[in-house]
Amino acid sequence: MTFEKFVFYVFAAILVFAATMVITRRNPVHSALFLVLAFFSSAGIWLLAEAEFLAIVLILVYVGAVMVLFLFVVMMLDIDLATLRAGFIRHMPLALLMAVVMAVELFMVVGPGNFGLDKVPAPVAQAADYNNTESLGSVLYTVYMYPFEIAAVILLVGIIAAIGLTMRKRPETKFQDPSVQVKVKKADRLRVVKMEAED
Amino acid sequence: MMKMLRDYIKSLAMLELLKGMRVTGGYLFKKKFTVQYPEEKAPISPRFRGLHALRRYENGEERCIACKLCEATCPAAAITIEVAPPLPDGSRRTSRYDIDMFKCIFCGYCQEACPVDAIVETPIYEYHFENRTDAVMTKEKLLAHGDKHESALAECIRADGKYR
Amino acid sequence: MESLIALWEWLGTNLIVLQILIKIVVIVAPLMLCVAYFTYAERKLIGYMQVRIGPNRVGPKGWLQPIADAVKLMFKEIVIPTKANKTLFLIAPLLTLGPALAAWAVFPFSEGLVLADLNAGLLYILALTSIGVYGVIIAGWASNSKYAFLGAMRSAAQIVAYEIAMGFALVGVLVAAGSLNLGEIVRAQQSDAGIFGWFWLPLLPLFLIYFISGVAETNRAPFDVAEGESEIVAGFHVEYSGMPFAVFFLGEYANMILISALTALLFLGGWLSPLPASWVDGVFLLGDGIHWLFLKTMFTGFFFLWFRATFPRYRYDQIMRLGWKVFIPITIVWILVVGLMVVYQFAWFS
Amino acid sequence: MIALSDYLILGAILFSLSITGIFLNRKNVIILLMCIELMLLAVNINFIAFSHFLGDSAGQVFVFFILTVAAAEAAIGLAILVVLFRNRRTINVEDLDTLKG
Amino acid sequence: MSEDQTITIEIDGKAIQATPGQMLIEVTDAAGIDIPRFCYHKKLSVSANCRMCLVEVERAPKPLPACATPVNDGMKVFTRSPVALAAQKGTMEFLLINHPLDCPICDQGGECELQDVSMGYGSDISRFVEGKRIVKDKDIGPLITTDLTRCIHCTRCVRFGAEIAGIRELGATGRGEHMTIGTYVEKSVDSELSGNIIDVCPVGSLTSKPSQFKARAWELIQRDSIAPHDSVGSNIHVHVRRNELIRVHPKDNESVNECWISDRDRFSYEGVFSEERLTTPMIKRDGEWTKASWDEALAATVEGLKKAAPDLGLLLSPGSTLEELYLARKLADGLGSQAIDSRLRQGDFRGEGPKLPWLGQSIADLERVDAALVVGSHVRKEQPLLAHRLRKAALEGAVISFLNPFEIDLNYVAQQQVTTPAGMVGELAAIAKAAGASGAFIDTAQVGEAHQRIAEQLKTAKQGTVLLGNLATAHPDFSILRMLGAAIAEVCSVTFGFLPEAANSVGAHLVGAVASDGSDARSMLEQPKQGYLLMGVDPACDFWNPGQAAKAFEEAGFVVALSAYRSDSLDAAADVLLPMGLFVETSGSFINAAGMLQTFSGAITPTGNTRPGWKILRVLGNLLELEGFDYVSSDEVLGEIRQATAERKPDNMEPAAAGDVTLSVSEGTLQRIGDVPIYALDPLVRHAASLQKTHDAITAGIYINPGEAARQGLAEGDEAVAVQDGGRARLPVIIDLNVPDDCARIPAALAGTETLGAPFGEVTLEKV
Repeated sequence: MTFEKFVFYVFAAILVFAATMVITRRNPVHSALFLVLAFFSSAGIWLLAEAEFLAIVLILVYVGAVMVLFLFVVMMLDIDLATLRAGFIRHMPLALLMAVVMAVELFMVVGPGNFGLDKVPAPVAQAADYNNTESLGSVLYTVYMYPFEIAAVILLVGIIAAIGLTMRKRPETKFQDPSVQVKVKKADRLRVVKMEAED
Repeated sequence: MMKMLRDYIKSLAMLELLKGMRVTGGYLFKKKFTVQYPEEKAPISPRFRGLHALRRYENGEERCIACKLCEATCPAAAITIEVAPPLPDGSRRTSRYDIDMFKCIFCGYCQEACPVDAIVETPIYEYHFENRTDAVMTKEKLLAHGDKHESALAECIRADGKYR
Repeated sequence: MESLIALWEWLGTNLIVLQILIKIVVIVAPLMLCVAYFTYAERKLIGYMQVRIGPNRVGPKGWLQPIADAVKLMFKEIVIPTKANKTLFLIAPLLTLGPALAAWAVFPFSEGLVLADLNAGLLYILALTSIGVYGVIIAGWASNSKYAFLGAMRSAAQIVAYEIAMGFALVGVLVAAGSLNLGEIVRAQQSDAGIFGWFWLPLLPLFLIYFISGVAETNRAPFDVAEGESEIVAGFHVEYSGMPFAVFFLGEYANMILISALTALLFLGGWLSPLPASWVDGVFLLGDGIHWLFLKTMFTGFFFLWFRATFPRYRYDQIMRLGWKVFIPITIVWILVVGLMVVYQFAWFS
Repeated sequence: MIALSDYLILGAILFSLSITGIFLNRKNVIILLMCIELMLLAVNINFIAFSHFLGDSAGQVFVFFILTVAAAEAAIGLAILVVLFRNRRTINVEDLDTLKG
Repeated sequence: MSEDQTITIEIDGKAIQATPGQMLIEVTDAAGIDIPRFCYHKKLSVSANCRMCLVEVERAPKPLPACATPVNDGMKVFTRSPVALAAQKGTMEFLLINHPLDCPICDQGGECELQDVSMGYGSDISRFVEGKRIVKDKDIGPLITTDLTRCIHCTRCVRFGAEIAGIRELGATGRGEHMTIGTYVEKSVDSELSGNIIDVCPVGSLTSKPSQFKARAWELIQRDSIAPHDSVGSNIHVHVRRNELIRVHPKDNESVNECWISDRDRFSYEGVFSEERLTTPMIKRDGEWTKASWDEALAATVEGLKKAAPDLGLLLSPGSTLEELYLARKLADGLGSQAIDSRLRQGDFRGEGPKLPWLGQSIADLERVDAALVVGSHVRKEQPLLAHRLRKAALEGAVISFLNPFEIDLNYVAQQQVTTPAGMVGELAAIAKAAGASGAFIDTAQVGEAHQRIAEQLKTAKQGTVLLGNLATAHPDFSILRMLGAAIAEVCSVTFGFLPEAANSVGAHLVGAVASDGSDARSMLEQPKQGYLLMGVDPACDFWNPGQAAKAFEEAGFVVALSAYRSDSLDAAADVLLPMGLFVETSGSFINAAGMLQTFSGAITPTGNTRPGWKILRVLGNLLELEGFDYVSSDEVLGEIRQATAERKPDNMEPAAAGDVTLSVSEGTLQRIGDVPIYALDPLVRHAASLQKTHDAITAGIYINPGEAARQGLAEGDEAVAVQDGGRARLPVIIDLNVPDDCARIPAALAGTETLGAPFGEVTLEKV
């Protein structure tokens, strides 16, 4: 076994373990944290597949932003865990059956029989000056220009939708405008009046 | 309009913040006047209100007559006094005189109220406890402080005497 | 000397792991020392700004104070609250320190002096700094304390918000430099204009925003609502004591040094000499070198302390407003400006 | 050397696990969302693997888009969840059987 | 003076109505104008010797003392004019000349009239540099501390002694600076009202000895209560500091105690903190007393009571609260027993007796009588404040006659008929005959001159009264005395009344804590019951016949005692002891002699593990699973009592049918007079240490007159053994001129007399 393959198996094992924990942990916070672990290990696997840019973006976007949001929501909501867990055991056999059937079917399709090394040879390693980011960028801004623009629009729509959904207008709340506060000068608030002293 | 623009540019330029930083930056180079405490000590007033003490007369008799004026005047209710049964000579003394140092706010009212100058606040401010119960100054401890610091106390009283 | 170089090369060919480890130690050990003395510098400087003299008891002029603090913290009892999530409680400090140290892997200290010359170095750093928030969130949640949790929530929202501004500021840098490689970015600032050729001038708004966002990102004053002593005691690390607390501390200061060093690298020309290259070429210490980077880092780090000594804590809604409504629009506008400058080959980009 | 099938099998296992997760945690919207993320991850692994083995960057471009869309999806999903919880005090899927908000 | 005539005077510019003859200070006090004073006291005569109340009166050449200046129509008075203020300030300065600066160690400090007034009228520096006067303190007994250096010679205490207490015990000797207050020769102040001079004294010269140095005035929390001893029901203020009773003060109530209280009410609080307090429930197991928890003790009680019921006797102290007595009655009903009584010291239960015996009039009415016949009462020592009312009447000219088995000390002129206990019936019958009544005993009586005179006075009285006291109640022929008294009252058409013994004797009748079917206190002990419940009593002292009581309890299967104290006799008698709170530790009500219901609440939390009596009885009721014991507060109990007894009014009417009317005391032999001394009335006062050191706290002894002593061959200082009903007690012999021949006064309720029998009866003395 080569070093590369060893690393792959280690990452794969961690990934599968983390994914199992995600679906079985009682506490959603733990689930979310294990999902983070899953993203990390798949980022490692992506690195092995020479997709450096995407691996880092996966961490940046998923771990750094999306999962933080998940954790935020999970921690903030006062969720009744007991009722949500109800039926976990009851659904177990069916779920396992489904999973096994699915896995077996997929194995049959994607197994070494169809996609083994002998069928699909390992690619040649990229040249030393190959820049994954650069190559991806050049494709993205030429061939996939329109999809890229659409993705940007989708993100924008996502932002607006998320804000629109969660924004609560509270017309009755009082607040100060800090920018106005900052602009205030002494002369605006204090008037020094000179006057004759009275007896 | 112009004012708005001017304000906007001003706030972008963070002039106010820079002013603040100038102040602190300026103090970076000012002369420091820190007192190196255990070696150097700041002078204290003869009216300094530190650790409490109960004084005695020169013949060794306790001054405190258990009049409870200090207890009554104490704004923090830190003082607890119990009066002993009348002594054979008819005099009145405490059987218990506790100051709870956790409650005490060192206002000095007890000292003010005392008609016989028995309870005083000494200029002693360096003391410690190792035990929560030690924070309650009992009569024995207070008298011991008084005996120990009588000379310092006498000096304070002498120095402050003409203003009393 | 030559035998040492020979040994190094031998290690590189035969025991690469050991070589990497040695490299890591060579980076981390001085870094830890820097962290220790950064705390000392902070106490001393803030003391001076408040017209007092700061620590002066341990060792001559208090020089051994950080060591004493470290020893003290090491021997303190580690208190784990009942009902706290023990594993996460102990992992959390490591999650703050880890990314702060790992980021140095792609950091070029001088020409060619870098542990891993990654093409997407800037992206890597961005990814790692975004992970730092996990330490805070997990610490706050695992403590099972409402103060800690409130602190963590504040800090998480704050970090996520400022990360965007920070990321946009970096986009400006990489547009200007045309590379994600940190070494390339420094080299892009090399010109005959010396100090005026660096990116801080054309990217002045981005420079300021990056640095201020960095202050916010590290939860330093005046953005330290995550700790907010006056309202939520000590924020996410209320329940921490002893060594885990020390690790949080290390993480915070390592992050500050990292942000300072990155600012120096991205906007202040990294290891480049501030004098025009043609003047100082070959002159002892005036030419490019790691010492310039060190001085620049110290300079930017000084601002962290100066800010803390000067500004009162921001109110939370003001922080959010600043991040979302001021910094992000400005960065977006300035990215456009930088783009135009680059396209039309304006002054610095010719 | 790592074979393409290794990546694909890993993706398949991950996919099966996320299906199982959806079955097991059918009441908890948050875990359902996480399972969907996991599912997308499995798909992304496949894309990356194919892209790597076939030497075509189109797979990576797809992953890029999936990441984008998934991030937007997660944001909106969580926003809905928060609104839901705010109005109904529950995130139990079974309680969401009325049309009234 | 004619009440309807009013004049108008002007004080400080305000027109004020006044009655001619009023003193200026009375008018200003009524109008709320403050004039400083020391010697003036509304209950005492005017002496005008402190000069503090000087005010300016128009057209008067000098300032006049407001306390001694009668009002005149149209007079103009200025209390705050410069002249008046200068006069007051000058007086103050003179008063302070010799007053020591010892406020910090003075018990009066903080509530001192001199302090208060000097704050308002004193000057801040003293011009007096000469030596101050010092007066040696005098020891005037265990109740009052003197510090005569502080005295400002207001003579309030002197006037109190002369006018209120009726004994000139204190006086002023010397003149000018050498004037001192004191007893003329070194002796103690022994009046039973002596404590009031502490209140009367405006400075700290006379202060309470038991509470000396205990607390400062500002530390005390004042709570209202009712005195628990005699049937006056004096209103008192209980002063508490940190859950400790410091002192008791009178609370003004003109219709009850005016502004005085007796020493017994004032100093008995000391008994609350006696060493002998029972603080935890006790159970006797195999003759050994062991401490028990409340649960255990109550379980043992319930078991014992269930076993004994319904042959159960409840003997309750008449000093218990109304609520306690009512609950006890309810408990007895629930357990099917009718044997309940609180007339523990009554000697004779023949005849039905009045429904609800009481004083027959209001307490204030007593001072308005112009003739009174008091039968069998050492009234000064039994009801000091009622005696004070009678004295007031006597000083106004009323003729008060007494019929007693021994001559009593009186502080006014009165007629005293002294006879042997057996002779009392005959004497009373003679008075009845003289008054014109007829019936058994009366017709055969020998009427003498004195009887004629007494009868005449009663008959001619505009407002007269016949009162029966404790000695009469304890008399073995009480029913005959009662019948005779009622007959006299009827023919003379005067009020007939009783001087009830204890704080709640009237209340006990009201709530039915007295037996109605013959199983009274005396028969309950003569025919022992299976079980007894005792409340607030000490078997040695609180029963008519302690010897018999001890025997009865010994024979009983189960005795539970609710008691505040432990005592040897209680230890011997009881099987379970339940600690009960005293009057300051419980809430409750008393009905006084005049039928006035007064409620009080607890002043301190019960000592140790004790519980208020009503709570103990309530829990007992619950544990015995009886109906209607679910009270939350004593107010609820009181409400129920009010509802149940709304119809009942005090009633002294003697039922027509007289019962057995044979004399049970025979003449001729040596007879015992077993009065209850003032400080032996109830357990609380018996444990009040300072009172027990007073002159009135007599020790057990055989008090006989010299002639009788000679006949018995005894002399003062000898010891003799008194033998009564087989009980023997070795006691010292004390010569007492007040005791008639053929009688030996051996006071009851004192340690050493518990082996003897009833307070009246044959006794033989054996010389040791």
